[in-house]
Amino acid sequence: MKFIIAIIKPFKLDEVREALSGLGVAGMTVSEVKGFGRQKGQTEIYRGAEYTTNMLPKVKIEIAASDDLAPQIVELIQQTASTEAIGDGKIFVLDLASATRIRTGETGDTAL
Amino acid sequence: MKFIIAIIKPFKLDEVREALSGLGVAGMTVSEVKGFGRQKGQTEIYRGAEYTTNMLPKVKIEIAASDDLAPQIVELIQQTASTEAIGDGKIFVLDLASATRIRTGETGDTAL
Amino acid sequence: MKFIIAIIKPFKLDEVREALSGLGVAGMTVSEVKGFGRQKGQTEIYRGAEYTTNMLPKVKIEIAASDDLAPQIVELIQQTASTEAIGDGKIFVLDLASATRIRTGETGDTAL
Amino acid sequence: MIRKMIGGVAGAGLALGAASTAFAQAAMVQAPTVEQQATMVNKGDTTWMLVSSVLVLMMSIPGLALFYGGLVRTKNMLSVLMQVFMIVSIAGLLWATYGYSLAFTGGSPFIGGFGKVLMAGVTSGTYAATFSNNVYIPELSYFVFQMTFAMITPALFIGAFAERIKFTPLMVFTVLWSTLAYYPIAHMVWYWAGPDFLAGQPGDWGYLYGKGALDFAGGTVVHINAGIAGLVGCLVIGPRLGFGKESTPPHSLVMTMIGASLLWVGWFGFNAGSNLESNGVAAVAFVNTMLATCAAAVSWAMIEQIVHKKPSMLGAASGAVAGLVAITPASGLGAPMTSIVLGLIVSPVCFFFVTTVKSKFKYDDTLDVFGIHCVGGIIGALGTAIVADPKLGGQGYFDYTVFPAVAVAPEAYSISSQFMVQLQAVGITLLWSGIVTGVLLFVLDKTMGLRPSEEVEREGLDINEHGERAYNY
Amino acid sequence: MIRKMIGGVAGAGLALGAASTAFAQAAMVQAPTVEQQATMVNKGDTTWMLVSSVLVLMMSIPGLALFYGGLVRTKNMLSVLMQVFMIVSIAGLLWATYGYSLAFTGGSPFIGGFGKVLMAGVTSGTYAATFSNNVYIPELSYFVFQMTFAMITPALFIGAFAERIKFTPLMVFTVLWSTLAYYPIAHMVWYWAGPDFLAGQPGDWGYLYGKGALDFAGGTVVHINAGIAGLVGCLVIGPRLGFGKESTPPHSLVMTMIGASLLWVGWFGFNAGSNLESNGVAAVAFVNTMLATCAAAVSWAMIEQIVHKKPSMLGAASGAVAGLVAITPASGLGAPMTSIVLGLIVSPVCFFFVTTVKSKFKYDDTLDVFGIHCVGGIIGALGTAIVADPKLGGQGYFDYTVFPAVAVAPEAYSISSQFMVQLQAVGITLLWSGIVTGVLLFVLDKTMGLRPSEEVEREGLDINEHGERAYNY
Amino acid sequence: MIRKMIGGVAGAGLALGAASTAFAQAAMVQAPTVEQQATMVNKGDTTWMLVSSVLVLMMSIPGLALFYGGLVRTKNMLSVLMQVFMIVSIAGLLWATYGYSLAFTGGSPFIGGFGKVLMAGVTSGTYAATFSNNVYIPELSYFVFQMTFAMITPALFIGAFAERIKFTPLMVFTVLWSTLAYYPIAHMVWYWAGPDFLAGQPGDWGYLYGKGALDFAGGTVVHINAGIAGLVGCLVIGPRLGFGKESTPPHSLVMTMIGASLLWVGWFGFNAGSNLESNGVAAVAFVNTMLATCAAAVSWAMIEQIVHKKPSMLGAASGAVAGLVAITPASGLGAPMTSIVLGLIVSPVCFFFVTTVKSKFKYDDTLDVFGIHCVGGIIGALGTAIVADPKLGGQGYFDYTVFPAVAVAPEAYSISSQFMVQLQAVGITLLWSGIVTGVLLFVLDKTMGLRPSEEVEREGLDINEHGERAYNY
Ligand SMILES: Nc1ncnc2c1ncn2[C@@H]1O[C@H](COP(=O)(O)OP(=O)(O)O)[C@@H](O)[C@H]1O
Ligand SMILES: Nc1ncnc2c1ncn2[C@@H]1O[C@H](COP(=O)(O)OP(=O)(O)O)[C@@H](O)[C@H]1O
Ligand SMILES: Nc1ncnc2c1ncn2[C@@H]1O[C@H](COP(=O)(O)OP(=O)(O)O)[C@@H](O)[C@H]1O
Repeated sequence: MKFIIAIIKPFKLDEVREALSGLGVAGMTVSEVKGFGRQKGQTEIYRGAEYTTNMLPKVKIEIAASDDLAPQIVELIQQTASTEAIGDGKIFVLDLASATRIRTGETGDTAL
Repeated sequence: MKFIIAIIKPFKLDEVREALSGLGVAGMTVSEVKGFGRQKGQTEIYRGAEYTTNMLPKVKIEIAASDDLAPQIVELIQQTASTEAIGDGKIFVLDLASATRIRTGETGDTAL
Repeated sequence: MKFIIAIIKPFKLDEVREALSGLGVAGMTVSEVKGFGRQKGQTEIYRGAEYTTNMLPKVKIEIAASDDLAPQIVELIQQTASTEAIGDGKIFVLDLASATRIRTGETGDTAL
Repeated sequence: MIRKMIGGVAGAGLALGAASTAFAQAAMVQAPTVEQQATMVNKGDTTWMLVSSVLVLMMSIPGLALFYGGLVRTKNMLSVLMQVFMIVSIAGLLWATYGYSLAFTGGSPFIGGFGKVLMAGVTSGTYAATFSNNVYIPELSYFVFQMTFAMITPALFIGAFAERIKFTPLMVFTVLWSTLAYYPIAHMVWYWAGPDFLAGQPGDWGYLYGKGALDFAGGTVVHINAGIAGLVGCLVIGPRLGFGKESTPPHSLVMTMIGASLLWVGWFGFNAGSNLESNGVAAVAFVNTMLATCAAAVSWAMIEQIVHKKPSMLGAASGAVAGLVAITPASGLGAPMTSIVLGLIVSPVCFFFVTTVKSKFKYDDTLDVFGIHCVGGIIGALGTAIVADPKLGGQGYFDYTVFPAVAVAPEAYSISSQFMVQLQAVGITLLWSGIVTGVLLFVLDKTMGLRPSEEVEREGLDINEHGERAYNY
Repeated sequence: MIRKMIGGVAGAGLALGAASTAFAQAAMVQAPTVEQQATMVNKGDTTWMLVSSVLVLMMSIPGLALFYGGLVRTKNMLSVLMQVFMIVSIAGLLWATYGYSLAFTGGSPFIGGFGKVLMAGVTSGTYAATFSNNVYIPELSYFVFQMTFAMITPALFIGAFAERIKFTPLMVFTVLWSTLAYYPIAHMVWYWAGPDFLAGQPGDWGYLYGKGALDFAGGTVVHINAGIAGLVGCLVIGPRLGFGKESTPPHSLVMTMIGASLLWVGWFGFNAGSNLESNGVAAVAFVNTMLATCAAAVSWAMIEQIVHKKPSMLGAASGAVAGLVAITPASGLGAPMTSIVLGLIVSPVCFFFVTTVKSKFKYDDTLDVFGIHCVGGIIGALGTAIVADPKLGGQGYFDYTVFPAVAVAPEAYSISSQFMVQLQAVGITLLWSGIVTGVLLFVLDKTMGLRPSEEVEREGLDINEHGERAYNY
Repeated sequence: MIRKMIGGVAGAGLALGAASTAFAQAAMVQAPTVEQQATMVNKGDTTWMLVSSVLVLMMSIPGLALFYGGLVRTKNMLSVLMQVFMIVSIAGLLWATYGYSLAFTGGSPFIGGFGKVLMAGVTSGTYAATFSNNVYIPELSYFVFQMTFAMITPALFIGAFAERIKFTPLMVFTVLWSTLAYYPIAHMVWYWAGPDFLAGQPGDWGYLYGKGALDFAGGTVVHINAGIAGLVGCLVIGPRLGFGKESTPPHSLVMTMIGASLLWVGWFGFNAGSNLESNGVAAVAFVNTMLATCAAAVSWAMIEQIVHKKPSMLGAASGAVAGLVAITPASGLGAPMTSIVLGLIVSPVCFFFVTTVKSKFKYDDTLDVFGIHCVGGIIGALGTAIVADPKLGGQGYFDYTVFPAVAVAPEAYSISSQFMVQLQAVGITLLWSGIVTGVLLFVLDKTMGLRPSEEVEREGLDINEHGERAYNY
């Protein structure tokens, strides 16, 4: 099994989620994060004090998936989330040693 | 070492934390996330505009643990966090390559 | 490639980020988390009801890095984020199976 | 709003004189006709009553709603705001329908009549009496001022069982409780024929008014009344899920601070507005309110400094509200310096109730409606007997059964006998409102059900009862 | 602010008499000199006008700003607050520059003259007429009261195209729209020579005033006027990116509730202040405002209960605002019981517009400026014809072309003919303001450009247009 | 609140006449007895003073607290709210204890006496003078109006050293500073015997009043006084940890906007209330306040547009406050059009101070108390000399040493000599308050310690000093 972490632009979330549903991905976990990268942040000015944090709001999606489905998920996210502008984000894939569904105690692919 | 990621229902957090303390788990990191899965979300209606996001508030717990302790932790979380209702969440286990305690620079199991 | 997760004290974030920039780390993803560990939390009292949550605000940094750079990153974070006081946090390193840049579809080290 | 008050330096004639020297020379008119009353209206008073009504409305929305809302958990924030907003609206309509008539027309000493149901005969050309002979205000300004009191009172008790009550039954309860508890108590304490009429109609008054109970702006009618309803309510409804186990810190003390501040700001309408005239006594009520509140905020912060070593914003806000509650019945009757003493005393007592007593008896009075409003109201109601004493600089009371009214002689004022009267008013309010609340909630629980399901309570009332989230950042 | 109003029990003489019996005996003065007017001022009225101005300012900042701001997404919160804040400031300066002169001096029936440009001749020693013969208020208090109306009206329409307009063109539009739409309509509906002067100067009035249109506090001038501008604006500017696809829940209903509450609180200055005098009719306007609002909040909640099974905080707040809008033109003219009916009716109609009609025609009126302000304003303006009928307890109107003014005889009041007049006023306002808005925005779009780039809209106006974030928790 | 003011068209007699023609015929009374004063009270004035006091309280809580609180970081939010809330409470109690006596009784030109300590002799039957001969208000309404000024002034300076001061020493400083800086300056600028008494008691006035300094509503007494205390305070206490290195964006500009709006709304009580009477001059002060504020908000936004290309909400709010500060001393003295000019000028100057000057000298005036309140106050105080000139439409001043008072002849008014007087008032206030603050804080730092530990400062004052968190979402 794989554990996929995707960092995307916030307004792309709905689109990505729908695309993944189409692929049969039943679940995912989403959180708000701040991204630091090549994309330049906006400058904020408060009474003359300028802050350019370069920390931009992003959304992180975490998906546990079977080894089969994982590559398709990565590809689909890459295609859907891309705007071809800097700051579109990244997809990271890690190996997942085990997965458990809390409700039933099921483990492995069936737990996803 | 293992890196355990558990997604649970928010109101179960205190209970899970206490149970883990009992097991001798000294530390963990918690964050608020939104979960998408089988569990249906509530419908929100604002002046007639209906939103059913199916994004439900969940809590994510991350625990780095020794290989020995990891299975017990998973089991304990599964038992404590279960309400036997849909949406109870998941536990994912990843392999942890290394761990460092920032204060001392210690690494490995003693860093946890 | 490695996936580095560092939990640090919030006020150290700016310093750590600058140090990493110096090392040539081009990107990272940051989120707010609550940490539970040896460090004791402050007691809150609301009309006589005392809460000592021991859940302290921390910042989580996630960095995908090449195998070469990873150890240096870990060391640098450890040095920069340390205040030698309890609660300084941890650095965890996981193996990263793959990385993709959404904008271009590039993968591997060049995607970071 | 109390039986025995008058403005100015030395009595009725002069109070009037202050308004217009033209009157000073004119002969006083006993039981004036409506046409005569029309000439006894001062636009400064009318403005004051309208402004005071605005201020009291601001106390409930957004004041009270925020004060309470900030203290609950995020998931129940809107439920609190909504309960206050709708109680205010419903109680307002009810007041126009029959509330005003039941509270402020004659009838029995215990409840008014139906003469003004649907505001019959209440027009721009009718007038309400004040506490000075031959001073009147437009009746509609009196109607709406009193309306704002009837709107905020039932909104007070929701704090006691916040986070765990169904919306619709609560609205039904509001209607029933207003009818069976608020209107009768308001009638018993505040109804009288007016200073120009009482001499000719002795006995045309509410039961407690007739006994001589002093309640300048609503210590019994508003705070004890709602406070005991809150206590009984939280007992009948039971504690929240996880009460005493899960931690339930206030989700936004910022909102609570805004709410407390607006309560303080608006309360001048409540207290000084209750003088019904804009004169020196209104200023007395204003100053007393200010000083008691300052003192109570300070004394709550100090007791926290002593007990916990940390004075808290919630403590200061709680103290301010406790001070406002305590000074309410005494506001136009006490003196500035005794008001400070009242404020200094009320906070430690309320602190003791919301900490020690509550944790000892383990009732889940979520937002301390009992501990602050009922306990603070009792201290104020009983303290009124003391601070009203003219020998302590208090305003005493007036005998309106003679025309024109005469002030009590300082040496004739007896603290102990006034105290007994106050005790009786407190006791009757506690008993009557407590019983009415208990019976009503018991019946509603058996019929409509008061409590949401466990799952709903856990997920929060906002999303389940109202289909919304307070924040979508 | 309407042509045909008077206070008190039975007419001009008595209304005055209520203020001071000294006057009652004095002979009435037709067309008094400024020196004579100075003796016809009552400080109670002056206080009331100043307080009312404070209240109306509070309606816009922070009231309206929060009501609107809470409903947008976090990234556009400050843009809404800033737009309201700056519109208020700019419209205020404009009012002093030439707005007051164009709206409230004679000239043509359609627009005033330039006599008071830069406030020429408006000093602490000049006076403005009220609706009672021989009752005056300091002109500056009238100036500033009207100013607060001119400040809030253009702030209303921004809700229709919130989250997608550039700041600078919006400010330019505010200036132009105030000049071409607000001042003319205000002049047409509200300008007249005053009760002591009209007999001697028949025809010195605004076009719609002369027709007999009734608009006590701004149903046409404020709400329909701004509401139609909003609709036209959102059509010209087009829907937000992702409209109908992305979900855009309100980022903070707490702010919206605070805003709605402060609107309610401040609206008493708007409506009862429009009486210009602090008397029984001001109290009528006050009570009508209170009751219509309560009724509309309740009826919106009830229709949600029926349709969605969940009454919502946003619904209650929307209902309250709809009720406030609807009662505005009728506030000093209707009776309490008919005001309740008006309130009960307006919410279902507005609900129908913001849900069914909007989703059917798919215009992106972001914050329902049309659905609530324009539709509610129309209902109020037309309903005024009915509720003003003295036979239904309404206040009727006064004939000021005779001196002193005389009240319409109840049997002479015709609902149907008044209704036709109201319809005409509504129609002219819709047409004129709609066309002006459309033309202005079209030109501005072609010249300065109205819409920010897609990227800016996506990232939010706060950071891009103002260089700030609303929250940095 | 200034030595030389009068209402109405042409002077004392007429101002009175406006209130009631009955008086116009009556002979004027020099040095009236209390009984006579009781007949010289107008309820419209009393209402106005009570309402104004409510408005000024709302300026501090929640207004100022939110304006400041929104600008700090989340972890220090409650500390700011708590500091304001408790300073208000403590300063209120102090005022009743001896503040009022020290400020507003005779004695020396530099400080008052102890005659009214513990409010001795201040009752519902005593009266305070206004700026018109033979017009009085209840003394308690004057007492409480002035009290709200004494409550907000020390709350102003906390912004300069926010986020890094211990709570208890700050409270001690509040008591000492009020005693040694606020009461003397208030006495020097505002104390005088009253218009009916001055002719008989020449010289019974405060030092700066006697010099002829004009400060209508507190430019020197409130803003310069608190502003310089802020600057000295932030220098003594030193910059925050990480100042200039860590970014410290405002945690909630929404709260700041609410606060700024409520400051604006409440400031009408502050400025127009300072007229002490509800007449045409109160309306002048009201209009001047409105227009200067609009102008300053616009000019701050414009300078940001020029310098940064982005007008910001914080800028608009800062401008509005700067405008309010600047118009304060001039509010009842200037004319509408010159007020606009004053507003347009103050923002660029303050902008220059909070950006260029502050970053050049690197003092950590956290919330720009110096840059806005002190600098804005100085501009206002000096500008008053110009705008008060009757030749520019200003109100001039009155000579109260004759009875009845006479207005200065326009040609007798000299801007330059008035300017020198103003300069002197500004200089004395800067020096005296600056020195008092420096000495007090130095001593307190050596004894109690002013600054929390590094760790506490880092974690935030909320949790460490008050045991609470502002938000638990
Ligand atoms: N090495 C990295 N490790 C973790 N997250 C990263 C890394 N590099 C970039 N990110 C995340 O991806 C986001 C986009 O990266 P950025 O360099 O701005 O653009 P792009 O993905 O188009 O190259 C960043 O905001 C950050 O959240
Ligand atoms: N494949 C997945 N990857 C990551 N998180 C998941 C996945 N499936 C479910 N989750 C998380 O687990 C939560 C519960 O899942 P859900 O399908 O609703 O119920 P259950 O766990 O009872 O099957 C989801 O809200 C989501 O946060
Ligand atoms: N086993 C663990 N797994 C995940 N996070 C941990 C673990 N132990 C500690 N942490 C995180 O590290 C933070 C610091 O740990 P703590 O024990 O307080 O101090 P120290 O790192 O100095 O030993 C905690 O607040 C928590 O966020």
